[in-house]
Amino acid sequence: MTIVLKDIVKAFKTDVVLDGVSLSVDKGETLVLFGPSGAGKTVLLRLIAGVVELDEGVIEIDGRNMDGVEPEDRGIGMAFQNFALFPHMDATENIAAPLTAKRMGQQQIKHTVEKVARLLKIDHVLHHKPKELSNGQKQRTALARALSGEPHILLLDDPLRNVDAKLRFEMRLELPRLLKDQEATVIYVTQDYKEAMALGDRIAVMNGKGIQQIGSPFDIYMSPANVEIARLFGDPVINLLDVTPERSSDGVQIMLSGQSLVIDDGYAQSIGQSCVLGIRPEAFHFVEEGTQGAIPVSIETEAPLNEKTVTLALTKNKREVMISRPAGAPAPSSGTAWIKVDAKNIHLFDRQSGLRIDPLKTQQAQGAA
Amino acid sequence: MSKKEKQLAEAFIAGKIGRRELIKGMTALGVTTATAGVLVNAAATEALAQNGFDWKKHNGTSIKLLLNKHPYTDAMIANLENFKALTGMDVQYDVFPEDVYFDKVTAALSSGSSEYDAFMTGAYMTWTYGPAGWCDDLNEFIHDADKTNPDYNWEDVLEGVRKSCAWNGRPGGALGSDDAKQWCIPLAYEQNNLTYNKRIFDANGLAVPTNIDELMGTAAAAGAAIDGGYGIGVRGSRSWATIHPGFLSGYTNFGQVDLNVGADGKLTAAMNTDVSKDFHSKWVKMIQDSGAPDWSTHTWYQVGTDVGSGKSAMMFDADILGYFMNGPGNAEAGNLAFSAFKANPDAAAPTPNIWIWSMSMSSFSKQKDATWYFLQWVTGPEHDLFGAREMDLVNPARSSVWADEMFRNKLSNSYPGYVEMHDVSAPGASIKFTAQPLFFDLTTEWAATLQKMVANEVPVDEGLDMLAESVNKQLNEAGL
Amino acid sequence: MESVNPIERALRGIAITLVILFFMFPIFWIILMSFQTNETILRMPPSMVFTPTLENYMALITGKLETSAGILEIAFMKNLFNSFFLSTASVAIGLVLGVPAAYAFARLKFKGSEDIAFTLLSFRFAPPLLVLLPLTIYFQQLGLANTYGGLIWVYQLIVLPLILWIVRGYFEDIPADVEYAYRIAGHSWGATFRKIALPLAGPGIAAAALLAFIFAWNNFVFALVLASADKQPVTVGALAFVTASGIQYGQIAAGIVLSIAPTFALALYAQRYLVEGLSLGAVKG
Amino acid sequence: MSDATISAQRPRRFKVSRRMLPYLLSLPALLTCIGILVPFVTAIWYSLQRYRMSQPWNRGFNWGENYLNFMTDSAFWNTLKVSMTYAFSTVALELLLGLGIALLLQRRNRFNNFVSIMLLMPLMTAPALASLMWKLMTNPGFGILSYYASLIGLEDFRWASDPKTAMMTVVIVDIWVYTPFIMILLLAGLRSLPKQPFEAAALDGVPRLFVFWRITLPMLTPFLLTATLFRVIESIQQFDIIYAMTQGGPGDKLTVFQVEAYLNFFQSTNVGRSSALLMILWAITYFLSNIFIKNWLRLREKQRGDA
Repeated sequence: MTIVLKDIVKAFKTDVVLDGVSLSVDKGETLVLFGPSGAGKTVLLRLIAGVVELDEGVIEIDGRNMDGVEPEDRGIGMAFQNFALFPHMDATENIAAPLTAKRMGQQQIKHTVEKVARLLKIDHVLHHKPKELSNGQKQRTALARALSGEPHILLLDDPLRNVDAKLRFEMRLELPRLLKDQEATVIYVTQDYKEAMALGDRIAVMNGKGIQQIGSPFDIYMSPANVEIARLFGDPVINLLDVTPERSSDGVQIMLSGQSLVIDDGYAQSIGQSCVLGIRPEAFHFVEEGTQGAIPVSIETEAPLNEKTVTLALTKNKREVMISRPAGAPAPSSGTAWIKVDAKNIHLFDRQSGLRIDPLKTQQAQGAA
Repeated sequence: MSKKEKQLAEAFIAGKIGRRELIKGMTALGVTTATAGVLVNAAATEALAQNGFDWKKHNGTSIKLLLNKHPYTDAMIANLENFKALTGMDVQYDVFPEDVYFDKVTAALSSGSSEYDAFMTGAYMTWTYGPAGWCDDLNEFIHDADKTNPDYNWEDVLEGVRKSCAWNGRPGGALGSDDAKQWCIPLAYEQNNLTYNKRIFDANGLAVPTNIDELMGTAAAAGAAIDGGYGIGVRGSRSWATIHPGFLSGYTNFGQVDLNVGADGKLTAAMNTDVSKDFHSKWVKMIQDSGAPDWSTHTWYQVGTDVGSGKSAMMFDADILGYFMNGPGNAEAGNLAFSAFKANPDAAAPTPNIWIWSMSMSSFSKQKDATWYFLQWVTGPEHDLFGAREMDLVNPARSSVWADEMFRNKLSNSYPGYVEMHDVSAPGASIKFTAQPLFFDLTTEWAATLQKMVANEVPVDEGLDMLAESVNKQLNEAGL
Repeated sequence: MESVNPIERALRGIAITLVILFFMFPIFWIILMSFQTNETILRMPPSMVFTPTLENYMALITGKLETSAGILEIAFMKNLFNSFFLSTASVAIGLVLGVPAAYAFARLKFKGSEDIAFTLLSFRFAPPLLVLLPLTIYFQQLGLANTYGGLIWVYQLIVLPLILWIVRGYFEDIPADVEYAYRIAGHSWGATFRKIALPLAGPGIAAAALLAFIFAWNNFVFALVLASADKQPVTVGALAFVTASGIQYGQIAAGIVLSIAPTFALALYAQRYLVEGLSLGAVKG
Repeated sequence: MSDATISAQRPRRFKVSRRMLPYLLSLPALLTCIGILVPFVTAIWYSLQRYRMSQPWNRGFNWGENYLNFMTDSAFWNTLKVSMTYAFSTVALELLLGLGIALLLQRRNRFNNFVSIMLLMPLMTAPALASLMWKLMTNPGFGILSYYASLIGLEDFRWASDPKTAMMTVVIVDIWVYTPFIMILLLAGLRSLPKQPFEAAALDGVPRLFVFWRITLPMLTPFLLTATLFRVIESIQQFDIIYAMTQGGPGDKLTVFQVEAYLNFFQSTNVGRSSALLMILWAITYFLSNIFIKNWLRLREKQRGDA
């Protein structure tokens, strides 16, 4: 089942939430809608589900215009962020809802429910009402309900948002396999970039009424379309420093704490302009004092974060930078240290517009301006 | 009825046996007194059936009545089987409590409902119903020999009562004038006189008052004598009903009227004369000194209940209320006595204003001829006599019934002085109001003014001047 | 809210006693009165000591009222039946009409929905007499005068806005997602309404129905103006004890007791809906 | 959405039903009420006429004259004053009392639940019958309240019969009948409030009076508004209690709108004045209810927004 959205516009009263959103999802693909809250992800999902009406635009599922097609006729399974379990039905009845709609026989319903419940490890609480379920169990019940009807399209609205960290971690591992097994086209909404990276075949980043970037997790991480996206992906957050590229004898350079960092010639377009330099914490690495181009920083504090360790340090100009390294890698833990960055691993953004400056697309960008 | 019962009843009608024998005989047959009365009347009805009138003309027709909950209604219902037997007609009825009865009548008639063919009413109400086109002039029936049975004897109905039910529809037009329309026919009527508690009077050496000043004095003395009670009961609720009984009877006795009718037919208020002010002052003072503490909510039934339970020493209200309160079930049963009353020491005779429960025919009835059969029967001499003798149809509206010895004896035995009181005041008894369409507005306002006077919210003279001014304004606005 | 302070406890106790006294005493007194004859009722000073009699209730139930003037027929039981029938039927129809409409206003925001909802509610604000008086004429013309059907229709004036207003609040409090979830699972709008919205708003509907029943039962003026004697409810019927031969205080009291009893029994039976059910957020948990 | 996209695809049926559904659902209720609206229009028409049923020959349009007459009609101003006094004193007292009782019974326990149900009894008593009860109790002859009043030295306390105490008496009856209504609404409201703010306040040792004013009361506002709305409207249209107690007397002390209009219609058969009075009453209630409902809806939206 493919899903195609064309020029979707949706406003609530005067508040425009989606303004000209277009998107297509291929059969069997998992597309993650990623973005901060209020970006319209949930609304978009509901438009596809048919429970909210479009103002303008077209939604097609498998080439069929969904205009006027009721939610129950769209062949969709959906899991809600707040679970939206039926409070007066027990878990079995909740999970069976898509099956009763298909007028399946009692035996078959029972069988299917149990199968899905086992898969999601909730077969021991099937007779509990939602009130009696833990958050994790509720989440799994909601997921089971979305899956039980074996829909061709699965809409998952941040299903892990309201569960604790441990469970979220587990589910992040489990879900991709589960979704693959379903062979369904999946749209998955999340605010968690790791979830997005882990689950998405592609990620659509939504922010401010529309989609800002669509691409594979790798693309998004490596070439964020703007400062915002760069900030949203990555933990710890990308280091952002105000810079103005200048011409140097070797081409284009940026001055960092008095040290010159020579960058790609493609950035020549930005010489003299106010830019934001983005350096991911892992792009920094500690070097010996006196290394060519090394920047002195004073180390403030250090925090181990599972598989990596993050150091917070201050530059000469009292700007904070974060440096991350694989856990266990040796590094100075106090005093002054020296760090260096590989010029290939930097991102440069226009300070005014926040847009990424792509060294490979110089001509086009200039042409557009 | 069994053959034996029938024979007894027929013998009684024919005058072969007396009432005592009849009741003895009936009791021997296991029949109660009230039932005996119905049986007797069945015999009387049979006599009626043979007077040559085509009683069966409307055989099979069904009519429906709207009735007020009242002993008169009970009498009517008790005798209904005889009417059905006589005519072969069926009679349905709705009975409503008096608190809401007239509102119900207004609701039914103003909507043009043909549900009810005839209804009970007072004469005052027909001043609205007649001009509004809700009830018919019954003269057309009364004087049509084809429609009315020969024994009906219209002239037998007491003249004052009969004429009080007839009005030509002109505001201020005299009741019972030659061009008057008979909007309703009396069932029975009430005169307003004194009912007093003889036990209390005797115990305290009180004499029966004979004028308004004595009334005030006696009421005060009696009030002081009764522990937790009061001297005199009169009505006081914010309603026309407060004006029409004792109050208006006394007021009229001083030669006062409610409205003046000018030569041009224009009506003007007449209640702010000096004589009226004097009477009002006395009346108000009497209530303040010795009336019921909650006088301003008193309608007839509080007035009656209180005298019946010994809470008050007397009342100046409907005589039949005294009659009922003297009956069994009341604490003071048998202790009440009756006296005609003239408020004005200089007046020749009492001038009781009267209330007349009567029957009207709905203009919306679809079977007026059949309805008239019922009306002439229920207001006819036989039913009147039955009601008077056997039920509580006091005071009957027919002179022939008042002449009936059995009725007079029944009254005199149980209610000494009642017949005498009636005979004294009956000649002066009639409706004392000026017939006009604003009757209820003006009397309600009058009652409200009395309430204010009693509560000392306004002095009597000032109150009456204001009332007169307001009445004139309303009359003027209504084009009267 | 934990009050340990003994003075406060005492004050609360006194307050609650006073409240109970004020609200319960009249009922208590009227019940006592219903077991007395006129004679003992009219005693002064009033006394609580008397020989109870069932006379008043017997008279009401058998419909035979013994007075000095003989036996009077009273139709109290018929009145009671009328009250019961009119209230029940009105509420039933009110629910059938009102609940779907309440759902539409709550869930399916549509053009003019607020205006229509307000209009419906504003019927509750029309003075009853304003509508009632002209209505007598129309009922006459339509042949609805003095029919149960006509009365039940007019009773909607009391019942419908109340149901709409309360039930609407309940529907609004059901998370929309719960209903969406059911629809997406493949169920039609109708099934969702039946299987999700109705059960979840159940307590609210019960509370609204109960309140509507009470208001219908307590109505006085509609039937008074529009119906003939055989359709009158107890509120009008109780006035019938005032007769020319005296007020039957004991019977009035018994009549009042009998007329409160059914609504009260209903309230007792459905109490959890009344107290818990009226809380507008009950379904959120 | 453009027409082209609709007609290009299959299910037009759904489109129609989805748009029509809410109308279809609310239509029966609306029609039922509109049927009752017809007489309302008739009443407007009547109110513009000189129309007294006992003088059919005088009937005719006088347009606004019935209304204009009110300007100089002291009886009308009295009616307005009495109605307002009655409405505001009953609602204010009932709110205070109802809130007080609800707070007393707030905790869920067997005793409180029992008491709250028992307190509903007056609400189950038809106002017309309740008035009858109170009339019996305040009867100066054998009424228990009159007796108690005399015991505390009020020998001659006349309750509804005395112009000075008539208003107080009917207000007491109204309070007796309707306070339970407010109590039950507020009790339901109190018990449905979220517990966290209160627990937090208790932990922080916030004074209880402060908690009441700053947390309880604001959160209870929607319930207070609903209760007030229904009560204000009913109380300004009071009929049953006053009519049964005093028929508007003593004097004109209690001639509230509906009583005055009722008497105008049924006793004076003055349909024109009666209708005009009721129209004014309707305008007042419409105005008041508008204020309440607008506020209520706004509050509701706000709370929803917060949630």
